[in-house]
Amino acid sequence: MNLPVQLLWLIPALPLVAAGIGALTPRGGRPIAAGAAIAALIGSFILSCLALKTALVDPAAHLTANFSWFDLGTGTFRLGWLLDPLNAFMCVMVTFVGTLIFIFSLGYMKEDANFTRFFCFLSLFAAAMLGIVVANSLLLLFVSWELVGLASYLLIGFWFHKPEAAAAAKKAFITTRIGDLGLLLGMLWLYDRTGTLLFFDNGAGCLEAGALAGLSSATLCSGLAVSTAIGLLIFCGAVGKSGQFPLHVWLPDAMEGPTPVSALIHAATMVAAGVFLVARVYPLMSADQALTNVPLHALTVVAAIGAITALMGAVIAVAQNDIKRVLAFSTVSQLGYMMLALGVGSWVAAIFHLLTHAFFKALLFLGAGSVIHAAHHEQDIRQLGGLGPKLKVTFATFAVGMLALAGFPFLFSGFWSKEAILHAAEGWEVSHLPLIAGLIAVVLTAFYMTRLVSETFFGHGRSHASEHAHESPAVMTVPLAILAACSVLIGFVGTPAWPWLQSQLTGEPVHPHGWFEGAGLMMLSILLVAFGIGAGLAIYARRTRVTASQRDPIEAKAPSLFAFLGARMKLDELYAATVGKVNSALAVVSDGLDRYVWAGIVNFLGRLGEFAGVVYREADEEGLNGGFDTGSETLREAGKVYSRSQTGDAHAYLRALAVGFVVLVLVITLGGLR
Amino acid sequence: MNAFPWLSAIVFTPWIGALILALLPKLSPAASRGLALLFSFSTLAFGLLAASGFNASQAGYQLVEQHRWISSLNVDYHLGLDGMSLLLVLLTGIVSPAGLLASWRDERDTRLFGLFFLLLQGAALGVFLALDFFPWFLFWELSLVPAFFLIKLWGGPGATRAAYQFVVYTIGGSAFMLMGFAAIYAATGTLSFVQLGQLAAQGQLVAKLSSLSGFWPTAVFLGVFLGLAVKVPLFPFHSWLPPAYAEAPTGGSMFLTGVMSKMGVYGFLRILWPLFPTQLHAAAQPLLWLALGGVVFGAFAAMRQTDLKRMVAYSSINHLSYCLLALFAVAAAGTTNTAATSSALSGALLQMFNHGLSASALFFCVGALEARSGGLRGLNDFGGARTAAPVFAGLCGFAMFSSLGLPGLNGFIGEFLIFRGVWGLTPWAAAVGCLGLFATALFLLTFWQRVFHGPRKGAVAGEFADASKLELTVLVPLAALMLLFGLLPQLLVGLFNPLVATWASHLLP
Amino acid sequence: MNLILVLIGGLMLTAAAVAMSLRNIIHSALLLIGSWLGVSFFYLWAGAEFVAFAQVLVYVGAVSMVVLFAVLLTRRDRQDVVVAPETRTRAISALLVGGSVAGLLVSAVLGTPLATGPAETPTLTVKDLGTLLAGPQAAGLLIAGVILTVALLGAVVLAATDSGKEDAS
Amino acid sequence: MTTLQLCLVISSLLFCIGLVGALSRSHTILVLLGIELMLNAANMNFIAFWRFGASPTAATGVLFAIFSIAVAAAEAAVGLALVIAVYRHQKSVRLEEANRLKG
Repeated sequence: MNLPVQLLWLIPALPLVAAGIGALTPRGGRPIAAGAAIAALIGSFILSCLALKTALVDPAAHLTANFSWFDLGTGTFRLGWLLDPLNAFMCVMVTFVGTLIFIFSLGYMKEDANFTRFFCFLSLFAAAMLGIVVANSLLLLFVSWELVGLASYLLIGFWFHKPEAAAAAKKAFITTRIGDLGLLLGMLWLYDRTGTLLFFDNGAGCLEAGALAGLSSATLCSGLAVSTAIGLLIFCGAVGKSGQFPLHVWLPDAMEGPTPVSALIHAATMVAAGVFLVARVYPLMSADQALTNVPLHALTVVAAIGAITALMGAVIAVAQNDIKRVLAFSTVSQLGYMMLALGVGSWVAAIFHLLTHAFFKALLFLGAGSVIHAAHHEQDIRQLGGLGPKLKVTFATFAVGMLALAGFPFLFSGFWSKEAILHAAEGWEVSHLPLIAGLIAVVLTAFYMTRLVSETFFGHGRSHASEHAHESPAVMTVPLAILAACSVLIGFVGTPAWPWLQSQLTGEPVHPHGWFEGAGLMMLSILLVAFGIGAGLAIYARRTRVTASQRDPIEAKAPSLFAFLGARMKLDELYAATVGKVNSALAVVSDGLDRYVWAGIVNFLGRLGEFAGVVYREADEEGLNGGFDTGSETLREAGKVYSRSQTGDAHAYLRALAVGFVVLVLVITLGGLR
Repeated sequence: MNAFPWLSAIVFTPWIGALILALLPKLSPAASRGLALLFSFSTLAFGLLAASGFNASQAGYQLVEQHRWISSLNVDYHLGLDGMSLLLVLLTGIVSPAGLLASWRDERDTRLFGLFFLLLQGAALGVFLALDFFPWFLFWELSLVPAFFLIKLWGGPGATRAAYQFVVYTIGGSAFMLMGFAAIYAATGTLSFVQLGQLAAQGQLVAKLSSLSGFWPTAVFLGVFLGLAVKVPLFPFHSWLPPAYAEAPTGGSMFLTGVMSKMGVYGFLRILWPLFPTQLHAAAQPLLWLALGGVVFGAFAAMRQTDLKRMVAYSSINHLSYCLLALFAVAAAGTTNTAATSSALSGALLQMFNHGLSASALFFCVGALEARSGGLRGLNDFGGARTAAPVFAGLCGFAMFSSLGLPGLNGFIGEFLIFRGVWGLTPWAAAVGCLGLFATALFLLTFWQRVFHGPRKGAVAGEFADASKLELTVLVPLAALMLLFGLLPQLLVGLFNPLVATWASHLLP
Repeated sequence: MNLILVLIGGLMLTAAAVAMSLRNIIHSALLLIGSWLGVSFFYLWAGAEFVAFAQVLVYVGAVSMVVLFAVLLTRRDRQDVVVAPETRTRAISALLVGGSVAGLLVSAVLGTPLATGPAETPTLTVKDLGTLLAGPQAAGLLIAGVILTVALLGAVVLAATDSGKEDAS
Repeated sequence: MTTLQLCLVISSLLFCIGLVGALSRSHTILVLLGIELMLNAANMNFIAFWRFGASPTAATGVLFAIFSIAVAAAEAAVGLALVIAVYRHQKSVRLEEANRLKG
């Protein structure tokens, strides 16, 4: 059974309906809201599988269903759905991981008063995310993109009564919106140049050869190809959403949301949307590759940003003490990997890593959620410890996730996808710096994950919470087990020996290369992983922490560096001191201009009018604050002099009238004025 | 042509209501409220009837009523409906009853309030439908009187000053406009927008004005421009707006922002642009800067406000400046890019409608907060209101996100089309304008965070009721409309698209 | 012919001048009635009978009565109708101003060559006037009617004693 | 001196008597009466011009005089009502004391 592309909209529509149901369900209707959400997502999952089947019939084809949204002048504005292997895989991943996280949330959020609202928001998020995936129009993608931002805002701020959560939600929305403005501008430019925002439209779409040729042949005054500029603007959106340097600051704060949210949004799916976006518009991003006379290729920037992010995230993660923040920075780092892969030209590797990462990072976050749930909402790893024996299932699955993330060789999915990226980076002709950054990040990743696991699960409980921890219920552990299994298995669809995923994504057969091609790099990275894990075990597992207040071994060696990393390289402070200041300065200036200058000018003009006799007193009073005190005083004095002649004596008026008449007549007759 | 004078019915039914209220001085408050609401609803009913009889594929005026009025002055009573008018009539029909409902609980002289409100509504409708300057200007000026009294008598502590400021500025502006039209009449002998438009299209209007004296075309253009710019308001002629909006009663603020501010934009599109295309083209570059100033300064100034009503007022300046940005970009560029032009104009029209919905909903929400806190509406007087009133918070969120331009709600598509058009015509203006989008998000989210999130404090600490039935009656339909027009903009675009297409194709180079 | 005019004029002017200089208002008012009668004689002499009757009715009949009522209503005791003598400066300045205006007007009248029409008295019957007022001048008539009505109402409103205030004072 | 000029001189003198009265007297009623005299003088001019003017058939002067008398009546009524109102308020009929409109 296949899913025709015309019915593709059902995939996002089902969760959307569930969100509507959730919104209208009163607080008591927990089973209705949760049931609707989970059932809808399972339905979407089934449809996604059918869609994948449809897409794989001819992997090279882009199936589209376009429709008119509204009339625009003489034409119409069109939107559409798209089905190709890229988004079919994404759909399956999002719905599958999403379903498991929804189920996990049943247990995790059991006690929350706003349970129904939570599922409403989760469904809204899923709908928007699926909307991004199936859109065949950059505008539709942007719409869903912003709705994802909204859902993320609502979910991060789910415990909005906590000021930190409310602030984090706002920060996430604003930071991503900065990137989105770039995306918006890129979209406007693209639309203006190509006259369409449909990706594929039987040869007329903006990602098809005709449009791209026009875009890459035109250049700006700086010598940049137009396609490069548009690509970079669109990439801004991805930078914001995917937590890339320098807009990554919102992602760690987003951990204020409930843990399933962190798992779903800030690990598995939403942050991957940026990577998906770049992969989706990859023809546009790479349109300038053939040009040799341009100063900059769009993908070079992508690779650079990706490499910086991968390294930075890994470095900062080493010095974090909050279990979720470690994972958050590891997410930043892994997303950097994906961007790196896109930048060096292998979007397939990026998508492969995106898929595997979604599984094991969701696993890790849910595992962390299980730990937090068990330890009565204690998130500081210094306060935890010794949880291994108490939370057997959680520990086992968390370990699987950790090994996958660290890239433990052969068995785990993370290894294969990371190898694919490093392999692609090695093959990049422009520079080997991304490869070096990636390799350093490999060591660090292995190291900080080992540190995390050692601190959390080994040794002795260091607080009341960790000593009295108990295993989570089955509704939470079963999803963990499923995700763990997937984290292992999913890697095998894209090994160098059997690159099925790669060939399906590109739509052309990829020849498996032999074991020894690239084996040197593989050996190197295996060694690095081993070194990282070994170092982590040596430092943290051999002598486990005894008390919560004990200093971290690295902190003891290099306190200022550790503090600097712990404060996330002070980037937030930097932004507060620059962007924040500029913003508030602009606001002060605008307000001041408004209060004093504009009002002053208009009041001044108003006062000129008054002098001619228009509503004297009212406007005079209001002018006093205008900074034109002197002017108004003068005018007021003039008015007083004038008003002195208004004696109120009727005789005087009459006399003045008569004298005036005589004088006038005399002037006219004697003066000869006729 | 339909024999029944639909348009006169639209304009004068509210006035009949006002007359009835005036003639029944002994009417109880409840009855006068009900009566006012009934007559206020007539606009929506007649508007929908007119829309059902409206041939949307046609660009010209429909349901035209033309009668000789003052033959010695060559003045006609001339009403006509095109897509733009219909859009604004429907907007008036939606916002006015909502505005009346917003002041439903105000016990101060209910009968008089309804009376003034209906007068104001009828005058605004007259402005949107009149096709001859004489009746148009009458309606235009008549709208000031009830607005003045609504602000002065039912407003806050600073209302008297705000009301005088409002009236003095607007009358000051329209005096110049009247002067301009006097000159036009002296030169051409007609005041009909249609005939003047034809003259202008043939280039004869300017020629005739020049025959009076060389400086008249520019002087008249500036006069008319000033009258309209004060009304919109265009930065920097806006300084009357924040106090007026802030001091007016909630219903008055809703009407002022939802409908009256549209009168200015409507004037720009209906009068200034068709009559003075060359002058507007020549002046468009500096005007673009002014519109951008409104976009950016409005948003940033809103960020600094601690009074919620003032904040929404500044955001109105920001949103209306987008409309003018689109128009000025079109005027600056001429016909170079038809697709961008029609996009910008469609966007401006949509933005007018959408801003009317979302800004009046925001004012309603602020008014509801004010009612709960006993008159407080400072940014820092609240906290954690979402805990206390989740439904109310959700509906406010609708209004806020719509105003912020969230895709999927109505605000987005207008702004997108404006930016798309402006980008195609003058890219730098679109790039600068993005700053305004960013700042809007920033201050609206700050508002939301301070008032609704965090622990309960300030006015929310005590008893704080969730949305009442009355509030639901207003907010739920508004929210539903926001969602509807966000998802199906064709419902609105279909009304005016032929008009936009004609505009775009008939532009002077 | 001109002799009659001079007589009428002399009578009228004298009455007016004396009326304006008397200290007793009642006497002034009575003398003014004489002056107004003189004006109506002038109208009769000029052949405008209808205007003359109107002048008698309105001024001699109505306005003088109103004046007397006003005088009686605004005095506190019997002596109050005799007003205090005016200050010298005011009288002198009034005479100066009035005299200069008079000089100006008279010299202007005498110095201007005025076109004159036929010498015979034009015939204008009341019927002619009625036709004119009901026909071409109907608007004027209506407006005058409205003004009179409004003035009547206004006068009543102004002069009506507010019972509450009356008690207070 | 033609008859017309004589009429005009008489009316001018009447006007000036009224003016002097209005200017010199402080009793409000007398001021009003002075003004009435001035109005009468104007009416005399209308009639004089009608009678001796270029086109007596037009009857404009007569009509004007009639309207003027009507308006004068209205003026007298309102003026005297004002005098009474002011008197009630201030207990005085002296014009100098009714100067509340002083700026």
